[in-house]
Amino acid sequence: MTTVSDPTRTSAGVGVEKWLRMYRQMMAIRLFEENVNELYTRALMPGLAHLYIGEEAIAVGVCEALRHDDYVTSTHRGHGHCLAKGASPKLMFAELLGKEAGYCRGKGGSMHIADPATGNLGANAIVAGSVGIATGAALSAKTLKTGQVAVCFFGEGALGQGVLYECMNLAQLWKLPVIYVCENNMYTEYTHFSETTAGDIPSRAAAFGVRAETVDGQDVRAVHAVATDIADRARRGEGPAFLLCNTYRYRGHHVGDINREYYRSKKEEQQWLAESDPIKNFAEWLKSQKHADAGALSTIDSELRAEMDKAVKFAVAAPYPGADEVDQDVYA
Amino acid sequence: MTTVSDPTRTSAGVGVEKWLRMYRQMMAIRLFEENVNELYTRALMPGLAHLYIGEEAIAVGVCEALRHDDYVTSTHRGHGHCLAKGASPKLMFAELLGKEAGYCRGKGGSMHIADPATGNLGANAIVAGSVGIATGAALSAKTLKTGQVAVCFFGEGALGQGVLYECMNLAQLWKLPVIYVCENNMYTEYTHFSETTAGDIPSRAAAFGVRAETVDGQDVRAVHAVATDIADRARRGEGPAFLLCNTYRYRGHHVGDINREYYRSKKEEQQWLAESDPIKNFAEWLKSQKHADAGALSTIDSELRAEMDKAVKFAVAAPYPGADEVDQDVYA
Amino acid sequence: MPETGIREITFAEAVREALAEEMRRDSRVFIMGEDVAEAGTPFKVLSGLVEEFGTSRVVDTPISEAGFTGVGVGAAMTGLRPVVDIMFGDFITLTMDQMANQAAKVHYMSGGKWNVPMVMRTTLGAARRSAAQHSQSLHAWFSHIPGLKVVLPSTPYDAKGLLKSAIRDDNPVIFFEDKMSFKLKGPVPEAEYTIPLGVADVKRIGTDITLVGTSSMVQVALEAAVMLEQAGISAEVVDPRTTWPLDEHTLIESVKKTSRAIVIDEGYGRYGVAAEIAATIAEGAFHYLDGPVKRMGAMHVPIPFSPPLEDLTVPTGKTVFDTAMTLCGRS
Amino acid sequence: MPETGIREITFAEAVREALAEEMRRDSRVFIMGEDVAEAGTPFKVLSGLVEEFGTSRVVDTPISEAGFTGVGVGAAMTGLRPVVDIMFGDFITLTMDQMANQAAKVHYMSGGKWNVPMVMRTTLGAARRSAAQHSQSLHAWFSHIPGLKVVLPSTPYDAKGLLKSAIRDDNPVIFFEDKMSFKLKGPVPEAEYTIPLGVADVKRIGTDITLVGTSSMVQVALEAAVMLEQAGISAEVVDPRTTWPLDEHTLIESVKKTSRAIVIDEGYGRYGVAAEIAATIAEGAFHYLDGPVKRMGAMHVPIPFSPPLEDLTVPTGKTVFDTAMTLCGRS
Ligand SMILES: Cc1ncc(C[n+]2csc(CCOP(=O)(O)OP(=O)(O)O)c2C)c(N)n1
Ligand SMILES: Cc1ncc(C[n+]2csc(CCOP(=O)(O)OP(=O)(O)O)c2C)c(N)n1
Ligand SMILES: [Mg+2]
Ligand SMILES: [Mg+2]
Repeated sequence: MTTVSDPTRTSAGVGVEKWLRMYRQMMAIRLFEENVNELYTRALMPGLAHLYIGEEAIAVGVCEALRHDDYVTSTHRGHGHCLAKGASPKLMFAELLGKEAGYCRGKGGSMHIADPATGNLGANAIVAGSVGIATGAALSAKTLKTGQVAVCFFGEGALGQGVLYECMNLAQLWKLPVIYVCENNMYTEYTHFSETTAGDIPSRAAAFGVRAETVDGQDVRAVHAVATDIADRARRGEGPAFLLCNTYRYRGHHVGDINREYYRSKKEEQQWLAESDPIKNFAEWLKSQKHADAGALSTIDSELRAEMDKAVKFAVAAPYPGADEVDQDVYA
Repeated sequence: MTTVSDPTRTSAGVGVEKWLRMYRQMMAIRLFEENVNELYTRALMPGLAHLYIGEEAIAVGVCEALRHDDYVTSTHRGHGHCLAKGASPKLMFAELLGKEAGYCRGKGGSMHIADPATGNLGANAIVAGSVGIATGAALSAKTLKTGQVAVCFFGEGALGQGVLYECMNLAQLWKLPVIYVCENNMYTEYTHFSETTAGDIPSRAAAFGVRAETVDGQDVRAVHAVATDIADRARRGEGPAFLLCNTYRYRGHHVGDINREYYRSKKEEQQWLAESDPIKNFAEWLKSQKHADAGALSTIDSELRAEMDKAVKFAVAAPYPGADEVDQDVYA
Repeated sequence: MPETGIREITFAEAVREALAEEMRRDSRVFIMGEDVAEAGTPFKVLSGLVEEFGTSRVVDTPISEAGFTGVGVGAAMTGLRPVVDIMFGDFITLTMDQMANQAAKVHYMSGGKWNVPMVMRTTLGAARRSAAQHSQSLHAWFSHIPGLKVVLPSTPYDAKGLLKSAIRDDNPVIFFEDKMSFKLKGPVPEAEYTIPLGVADVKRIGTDITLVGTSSMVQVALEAAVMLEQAGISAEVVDPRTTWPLDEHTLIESVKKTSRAIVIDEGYGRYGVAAEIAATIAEGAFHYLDGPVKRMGAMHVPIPFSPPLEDLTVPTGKTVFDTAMTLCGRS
Repeated sequence: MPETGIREITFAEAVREALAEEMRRDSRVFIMGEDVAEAGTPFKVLSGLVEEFGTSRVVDTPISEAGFTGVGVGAAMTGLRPVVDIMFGDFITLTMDQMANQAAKVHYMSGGKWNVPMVMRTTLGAARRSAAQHSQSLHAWFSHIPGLKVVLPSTPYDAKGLLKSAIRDDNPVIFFEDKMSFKLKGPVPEAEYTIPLGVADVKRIGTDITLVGTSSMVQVALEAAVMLEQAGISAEVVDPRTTWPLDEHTLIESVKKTSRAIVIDEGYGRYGVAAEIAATIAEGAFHYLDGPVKRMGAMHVPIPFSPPLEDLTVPTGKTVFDTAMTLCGRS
């Protein structure tokens, strides 16, 4: 029941246009996050932010396998999922700065971006906090026969939370169209996952009868291929799936986590950066396949840079919500 | 990692005396429970009681593999576990009737019998509520190097609770001497377990690296053999185990659950009674092996009947706790 | 309050009728919980619903309170209207993250974009010899959390009208049913009606003292009122019906009239619902009070199994009567 | 209260010192939680402990709050004295069954036979721009449950002395640390001392009004007291230090003297800790009160992320001052 995805099926049926959109999306996330880091460093951003840099292939590979109206739930490390599902950087930056123009009128912040228009049920600051929500959305999709799928993104830290197993059991019993995407970036805050995770990860899902797959999370083509398979399968009513994506966060747990040597070596970091950068490797592949030349890619990069600049400026200039907002929207 | 126990190893190293003690213990549980039913029917027992009749081989097979100072935790269906671990019927009946002489001064009742003298950490009325407690007791045993093992008994309904998976993960990471005994009597209250349990039960433990075994829960010899193995293994520091015991409760979910046909057939019940009674089958085996003749067994039965009668009389006559007890022992 | 002379049904029947009517009216409404379908719950409150609505709308779950409550939250956000059944109120302990961190906050955190129109039905109340883990009244926890609404019906009439409103409400609403009230009979009209959340009900008019009772304690307050009447004291009994929203106005006005108040709630007495209501009254009717607002609740002990002990832990007509007599300077 | 002129350390250092001393004194004491070892928690409160005591006594856990809290309960029953670390107070939602149904009840349900000598350390407090799921002060929930004790230290001195008592206590004790107080400095003697649970501390003596502050709100009350002094009003600041056991006597005596009281607590204002304390004072000092007991707490909203909004949700020196002025008839 638990399988490692077959790398040969990664390219079937995907055209150049889609490959380039994936490249653009991954680069958008990268640049968005670099701007977040910059905003934080310039003390313009309140609170914390958890950067997704290094993990872009997962959000993009999965979300490009989804319909616009499919649901996603996300985590404290959520910017990548939001963007990959179609969120606007402008409204995201505004939210990160606590501005009224933000997705949540500034009330949610980095860890709670939500957007019905892109099927985003919300990022969640409770580890595994959105597992129930995603599973419930899948129940709605099945009951209302909408053909939607719900994707629940989470870090491997969520494997520690019992509610994940409760929900996988329910999802498999009821054959719900939900996909649990586990982003194993090897650390839960400052602790290596091997210290907190016994046994075999995909077997934990397979034991519930949930289809379990493992994929190289740095390879957007591989992620996309398996995500497409399991999303289609879920849509056909064949039940939930669990997708383990092996990855690495290039930066600290949050923007302020600078001295990391007590929990992971510089050498380890550098090796991932050098060998497994999902964007660099994908760009190489695009070029090797003549899908794009260096110039075309750098045009995309420049366009994105300009877009991010504009978006940051918009957010910085935007006003805070008025004081009377504070007790609005407590109840519907 | 998940194995079905080998029936040939069931008799190794167990002498006649121990076989007869097991018989006595199983019969004691059976007779205790019949008295509970009687007390309930005569409206002498407050609240509810959940009878263990039909499942005696599990408690006895497991507890006879334990040291006197090993820990157990139990459930709402807990009388069998308490007795098998050495509790006195007298003090148990007194507890069931809410009397001061009871194990918990009448404050706990049927679902909360606890007894440090027999290593009984307490029955628990929250499904899976004692999983953490048993695992914690194993942590103490390991830390304090006492050589003790902790056994956590629960019904298959507890497989729905996430805390079980959280604790199995911890136990395996820390190689704790804890044994999770799942008594699959096929029903959680009024629902067949197949409606609530996806996938494969022992695989759920094995996925965490926990040693998983499956055994015929109606065969006290088989239960005892595998329990001995995994208890010894745990004591040696080789880690936790999960033991799936397939069994059947002969009576209702609780004493008042009389009309059961809407959730299980009379035929099913009769088949289990006829073919798989753990006491009857064990008695046959004892006789076939010439470990005991019918007379010897019926002497045991009569002794137990007399003991239960006395115990019931003691409990019925015992006084209730005084009113000033009500707010004592809230804090230590 | 219902007119008299109409059909009488039990509290359990009123709950069932509310559910059935709302499920007929709105195909998005469904029930989910342990043993809710063929068994109709251990209390048999839901008997018959699965026969009418089928197992896709009356859904048995595994014993996974956190998991299926979370599923309820997600389903509510995406077009369904779940009624999540938590068999005993003691088991809400397992759902607190889903309720307090998720359900309660989704609307606000999303800037008003997502709603969670879900109901959690559960129980409260001791006195069934069920011991400490099956006897609690934990509604204070939910009442404390902004974003949640909490309903405590005390009569069949209120149960039906409030449950229908709860199901139609676009917020997470927790509906606590007193286990001992399931067999209580009372008038319930056949015609459709709803009762708005946040409106207290004066269950008995009086002039000398206000007895504020919630849920199970409304009947206790009414019993005490009868005893007080015989002693020449006229007690008003006010039932807030919902702890949030809380109808402060009705409570305060009653006490302004009577000058004396006792708040009676079956939750643990310390840091419970009665404290908030008492503090609200003490503040709002300060200049009218002839004596301190008294609070009565469950003793600050885990509920004991032993019948004579359990019976000491919960306020009774007699203990309320005694407290009222003292407060009125009559003993 | 400590003498002045002694060494000053931070609140975080005081907590760490208490733990280190108790771990040296008693080999059964150990710490368990997420990122407690090498990381010393995200707040760095435990930095250095793993170096002294090793990873078998400062134990990193998976993200399994319910599971490892339960393990703590079992370990406490069987000879160890766990200190369970829950990183943010918002995550106690996941432990409520272990705490309220297990830890709190084991002693009573077993007729006094088993004890649960365990401490849960966690945080409270907003104002860190951490949004709704990382800013709550949920101590009211635990305060409501018989069998638990709840400690709310407000100064380095109290933190150290109370934590040592909590660890030596044979009951489950929850110890809430205000995240914003970790850097607060104050005098802490080098010599060993403990502070008993259940004894309030008068943080400032006054005659005109009593400000009861808990945890983070003690400093706020002290700020308000300074402002009030300038307006000619002498405020007494009383810190209960533990919500259970609650030192009713000290609270009531203070208000009998001052005739006015405001209770300030950072939990949600509705059905919170302030309600119990206010109701207790309103009852105990009824005949001495010149005006209603006022309550101030977090607004009844999920804590918003946006800084200008978040700042509105928590009482400040200024808002307490304003409330006090009104209560004293000065505005
Ligand atoms: C229930 C809960 N416990 C603890 C935390 C604190 N916390 C925030 S992120 C984090 C680590 C999460 O690790 P992982 O799930 O692997 O995600 P990653 O940060 O690696 O993307 C922890 C422990 C939390 N937010 N929620
Ligand atoms: C957390 C929790 N949820 C629900 C219940 C109500 N309940 C009591 S026993 C039971 C069924 C348990 O089934 P199982 O674990 O298989 O044990 P069995 O009764 O079959 O021995 C349920 C749902 C409970 N006690 N605790
Ligand atoms: Mg991670
Ligand atoms: Mg069962």
